[in-house]
Amino acid sequence: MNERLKGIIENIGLPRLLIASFLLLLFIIAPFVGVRVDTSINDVIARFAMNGILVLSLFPMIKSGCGLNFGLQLGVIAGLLGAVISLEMKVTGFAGFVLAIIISIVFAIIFGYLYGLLLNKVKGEEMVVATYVGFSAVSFMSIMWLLLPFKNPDMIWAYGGEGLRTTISTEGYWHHILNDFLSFQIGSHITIPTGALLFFALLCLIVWAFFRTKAGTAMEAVGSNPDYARSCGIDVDRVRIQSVIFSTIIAALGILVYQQSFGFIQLYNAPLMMAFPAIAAILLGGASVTKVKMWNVLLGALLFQGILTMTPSVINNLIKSDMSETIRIIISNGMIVYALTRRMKVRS
Amino acid sequence: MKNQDSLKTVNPVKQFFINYAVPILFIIMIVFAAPMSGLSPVFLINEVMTRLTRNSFLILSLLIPVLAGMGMNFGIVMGAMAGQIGLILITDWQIVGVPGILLAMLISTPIAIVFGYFTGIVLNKARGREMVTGMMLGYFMNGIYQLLVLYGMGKIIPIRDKSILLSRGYGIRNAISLDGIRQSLDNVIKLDIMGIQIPLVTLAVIALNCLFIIWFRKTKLGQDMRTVGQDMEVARMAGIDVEKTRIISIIISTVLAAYGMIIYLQNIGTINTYNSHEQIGFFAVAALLVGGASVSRASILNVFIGVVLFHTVFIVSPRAGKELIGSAQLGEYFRVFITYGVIAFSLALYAWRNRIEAENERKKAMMLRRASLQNEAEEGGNL
Amino acid sequence: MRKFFVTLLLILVLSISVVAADFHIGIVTGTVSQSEDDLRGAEEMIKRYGDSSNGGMITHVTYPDNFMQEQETTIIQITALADDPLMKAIIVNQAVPGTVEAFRRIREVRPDILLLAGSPHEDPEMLVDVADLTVNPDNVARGYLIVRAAKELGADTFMHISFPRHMSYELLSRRRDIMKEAANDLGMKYVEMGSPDPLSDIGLAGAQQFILEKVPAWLEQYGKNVAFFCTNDAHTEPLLKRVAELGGYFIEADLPSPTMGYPGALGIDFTQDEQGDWPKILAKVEEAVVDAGGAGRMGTWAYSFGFSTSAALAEHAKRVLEGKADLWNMDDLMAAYEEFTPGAGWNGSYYVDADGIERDNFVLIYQDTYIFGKGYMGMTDIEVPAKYFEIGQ
Amino acid sequence: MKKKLIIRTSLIVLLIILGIILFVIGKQHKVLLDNRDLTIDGVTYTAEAAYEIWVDGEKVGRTALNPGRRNVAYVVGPSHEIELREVKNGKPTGDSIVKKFRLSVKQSEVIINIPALAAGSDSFLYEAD
Repeated sequence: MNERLKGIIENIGLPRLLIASFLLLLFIIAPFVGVRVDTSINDVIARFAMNGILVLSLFPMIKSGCGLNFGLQLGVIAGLLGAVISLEMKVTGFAGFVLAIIISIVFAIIFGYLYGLLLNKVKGEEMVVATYVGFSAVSFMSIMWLLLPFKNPDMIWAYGGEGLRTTISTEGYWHHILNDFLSFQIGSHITIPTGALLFFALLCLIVWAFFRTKAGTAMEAVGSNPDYARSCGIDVDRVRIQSVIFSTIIAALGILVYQQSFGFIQLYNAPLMMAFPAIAAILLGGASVTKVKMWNVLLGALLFQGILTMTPSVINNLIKSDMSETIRIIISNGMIVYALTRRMKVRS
Repeated sequence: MKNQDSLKTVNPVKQFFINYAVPILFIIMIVFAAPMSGLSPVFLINEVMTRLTRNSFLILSLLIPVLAGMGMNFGIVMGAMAGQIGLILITDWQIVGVPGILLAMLISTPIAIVFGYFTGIVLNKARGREMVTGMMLGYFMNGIYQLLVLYGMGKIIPIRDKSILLSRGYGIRNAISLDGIRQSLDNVIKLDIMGIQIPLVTLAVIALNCLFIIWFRKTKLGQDMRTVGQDMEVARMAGIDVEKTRIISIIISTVLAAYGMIIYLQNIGTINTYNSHEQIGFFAVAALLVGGASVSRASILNVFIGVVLFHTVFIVSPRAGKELIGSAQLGEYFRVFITYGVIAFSLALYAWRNRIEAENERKKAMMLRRASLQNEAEEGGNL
Repeated sequence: MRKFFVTLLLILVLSISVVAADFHIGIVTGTVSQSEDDLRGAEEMIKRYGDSSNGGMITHVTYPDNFMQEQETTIIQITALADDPLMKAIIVNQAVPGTVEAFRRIREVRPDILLLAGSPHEDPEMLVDVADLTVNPDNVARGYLIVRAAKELGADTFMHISFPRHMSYELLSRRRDIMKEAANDLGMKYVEMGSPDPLSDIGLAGAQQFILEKVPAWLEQYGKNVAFFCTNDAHTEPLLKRVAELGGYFIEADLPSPTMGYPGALGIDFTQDEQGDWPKILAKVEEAVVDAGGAGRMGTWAYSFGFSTSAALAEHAKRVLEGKADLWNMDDLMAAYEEFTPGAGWNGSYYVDADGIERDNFVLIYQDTYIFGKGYMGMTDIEVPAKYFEIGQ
Repeated sequence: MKKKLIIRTSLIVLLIILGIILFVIGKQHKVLLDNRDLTIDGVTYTAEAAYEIWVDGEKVGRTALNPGRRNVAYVVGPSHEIELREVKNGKPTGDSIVKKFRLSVKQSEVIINIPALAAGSDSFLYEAD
């Protein structure tokens, strides 16, 4: 009995059990401190749909042994370019969103290819290099947002008349285009963003299916044992670049889904930190730097967004102080550190 | 003979450019940007001197973990926190001048040792990913620091000085003026040569740190660290306690970082209580890399070249960018882009260089083997 | 139209360069992504008096976006201005951390330069010792007046939204205490809400999202008559969006301006001739707010505080240097403000420090609150009870 | 092993002592100089004259301290010296009075009463509040 319990715990992982029970506890406390449970559930679902794809975007690169994608911002920038260009063309509604997706994918392929070339040169140091690549890309694009000749008055600065705003509303273009698709209400406060969830599910399915194909298994082989892969005649560098492009495309789609739900396109420094929550989520879900399963993505996104939604409101109402934010920082970064140290323990 | 020649095919000129690509790039940038910025030479030299005395100590604290093969220690952020706690306390007690600085260092030492020990343990568990883990650990500890300083001080740790305590009764204000110790180390003896201010004592302290590092490398412990850095398995077989050695290297680094932060802040004159330390790691690492160091090899010379080049670009690029593109804020974005871009570039270059070297090694080894086989064959033929 | 302006500007610049300015004024602001209005104020001054690199009077530089971590850069950007021998006045708006130290350094080498600061982030006590003149929104008076305005408009609950880093700012922390006290005195329920810090690991996006999804829940919990106040600019935009849609009150932002949050939140775009014209911008924003159903519930200051402070401090410094105004004369200062804000009511007082001394080089000012669809509230004529000035002292 | 322990302990003790020394010699005190009336132990000292004042050799204020006024000096460390000189019609007259005083670490803010000091009383120094 004890052995079996141990087995279950090992399978799910102690940290996930702890976090899940912590989250559960927050939900139990919530009604007593005046936080509505149904709106909280609604928020968690909405955030899950919004952020899930960004978390998923880490998947291919982990599989191919490129590590955690600290350069996620490149994909985000591709998505942002797609979004602002589609807005500039003033295509509204579903067509606008599709246009944004197409443009984003084109940019993501270009960025991903170059990024992949670079990462191939720095095998073993991918994560640190990627962090800096991400940061420098964001500041480079800050210059570009000001200089690129965008004209649509919805997007440019209110006063100066030149350069893009820090936040651009998607209202009137493709705001909630996915969220409202087939959406339905449960009770008075829970709205299920069916379209966004379906889109997320579709992407998960594509990724899952891809890793069942020959190309997918090759990618996995490159990640788990590059030497063996090479001896099997797989072009390791090429496969790695493919995985980076794949990741970058998903990240670009992820930010588009995020924006249609959020209602704003955020430029300049907004993408700077976007890699961290996604990485925290996937690690929280039980992935490691080299190993990942689909359920890690789903569970991680759910738990992380749950913590993010619940801690500020519940703890805030509980202790009536702004300290909740500090506690959140400790918990989420503590989880990342824990996850980074974990695998070595298993091996030794 | 022919074989011997082919062994030397690594072109020394090319090798030099590969090794020093980043410093060379920076020198070129400065040559173009400095005149464009419109700053007077005296101002520029003075400012570079300030940066040199302000930042060198902090960057020197990165050297020892590199020796132990742990890469760039982003965990110096925690040393910086320890230094700040020391400074907050002496400000509250109103201890001023050089004694104040020394007392702050004294207080920060045990805190830094504890932080360093903790960092060392965590990094031992995250072997092979020390840099990313160190970075994340910094974010994590930032939360703990906030908890301690914003909620603990005034409640648990008594703070009497009303000018640093928030009026709500607990928590330290977001900015603290270090009037009492401001530049007191720099001003003990200050030379003025043609308008250029040279703070001798601070420089002496930095020199002392350099001597310490040179001496330390020669000790038994320093040698052990080098062995651990080169090959952990070999070190273990030689009877070295690898884990302990690595922890010690991080502790030394953290303590030095605490002192470095105190020197840095006494020159700046104010503390941003919750943010001063956050980017210290990023900038220190950047400067060291710009100086031509790599993740596995960093010397004292790299530190000084790095500080001068990196900070000169920092000083001139916003203004040069402004002149170049014609807008003040574009100059600012340009500067940030340069900072991060250069780090990415130099890290990439380093990793790439390593691979080329490994490749060369492999070729060399193969050639040697082939040569020896040939020799054997020839000798065999002779017999 | 645009060409016309460019030619005009060119003529202006050329005519100035003939009689090159005999002194320079340096203006330091944030970038467009951090604080647009401050920067536009500086650009307005360049338009008026020319860029010093072309023989004009104004030198404009910016401090870094992540100014909290990069004090070094802020200091050098400010002190480098003093390297210009013609420099006679430096204006820093907003005076982010590092300003005090930069001022100290300039004082050491160039005691002749006038040092002016707007919206300081560092402690008032630190600035009064080094700056010649500091101007800040009167957070003490506003702490009472914002709550009072909310009450007058019909709100019964007041919610203060902030996070730890901001609450470590003395003046923000004190304003919170005043708001709490004022709400209790006026018979309103006071709610304190924590929110994610936009500069933390989840970033701007995460922080804004929190507001976006929580406002409906808060309105549900506390009823439609909640007045919201948030200390952070980034939180303002999503907050405005939700308040316009769903109800609640928003009296004014931390640093109020018609362009603060509204254009982004309501998707307002401005035509060429509206850009740079505050009354027209106000009218346009008003139209959008009324259309969105926010009439009588949402407000601002008619003229941007950041814009007018950048411009007015530079103008004031110029007049002082030319001998046309007295540095510490409140009327002269207000005259400079009115130059850029015709028709708006201002009121102000001096900062009183912890020892109870009135500091005449630290001015606290506020503009009349403008509620869309309703007009000016006349807040500048209301006497703030003395007790509020004593809170937190 | 035992030797190592002794060395370590004495090193720590040494560092703590060093800390205490630094604390004492680096402690800054706020010294308020009152040229005001004061009554101690039934004796009243009235402020009549203006004085030029030096604390540790540094002059306090640009002008002489007039009766009824207060000025402030910041000093560092335990032992200090104060020097007074009466000023009449803008010119220093009479001998200067020199007095040494010590401040303990606990006294962060003290008041020195000038009339009492000039009259030769030993109770011229007292803690503020």
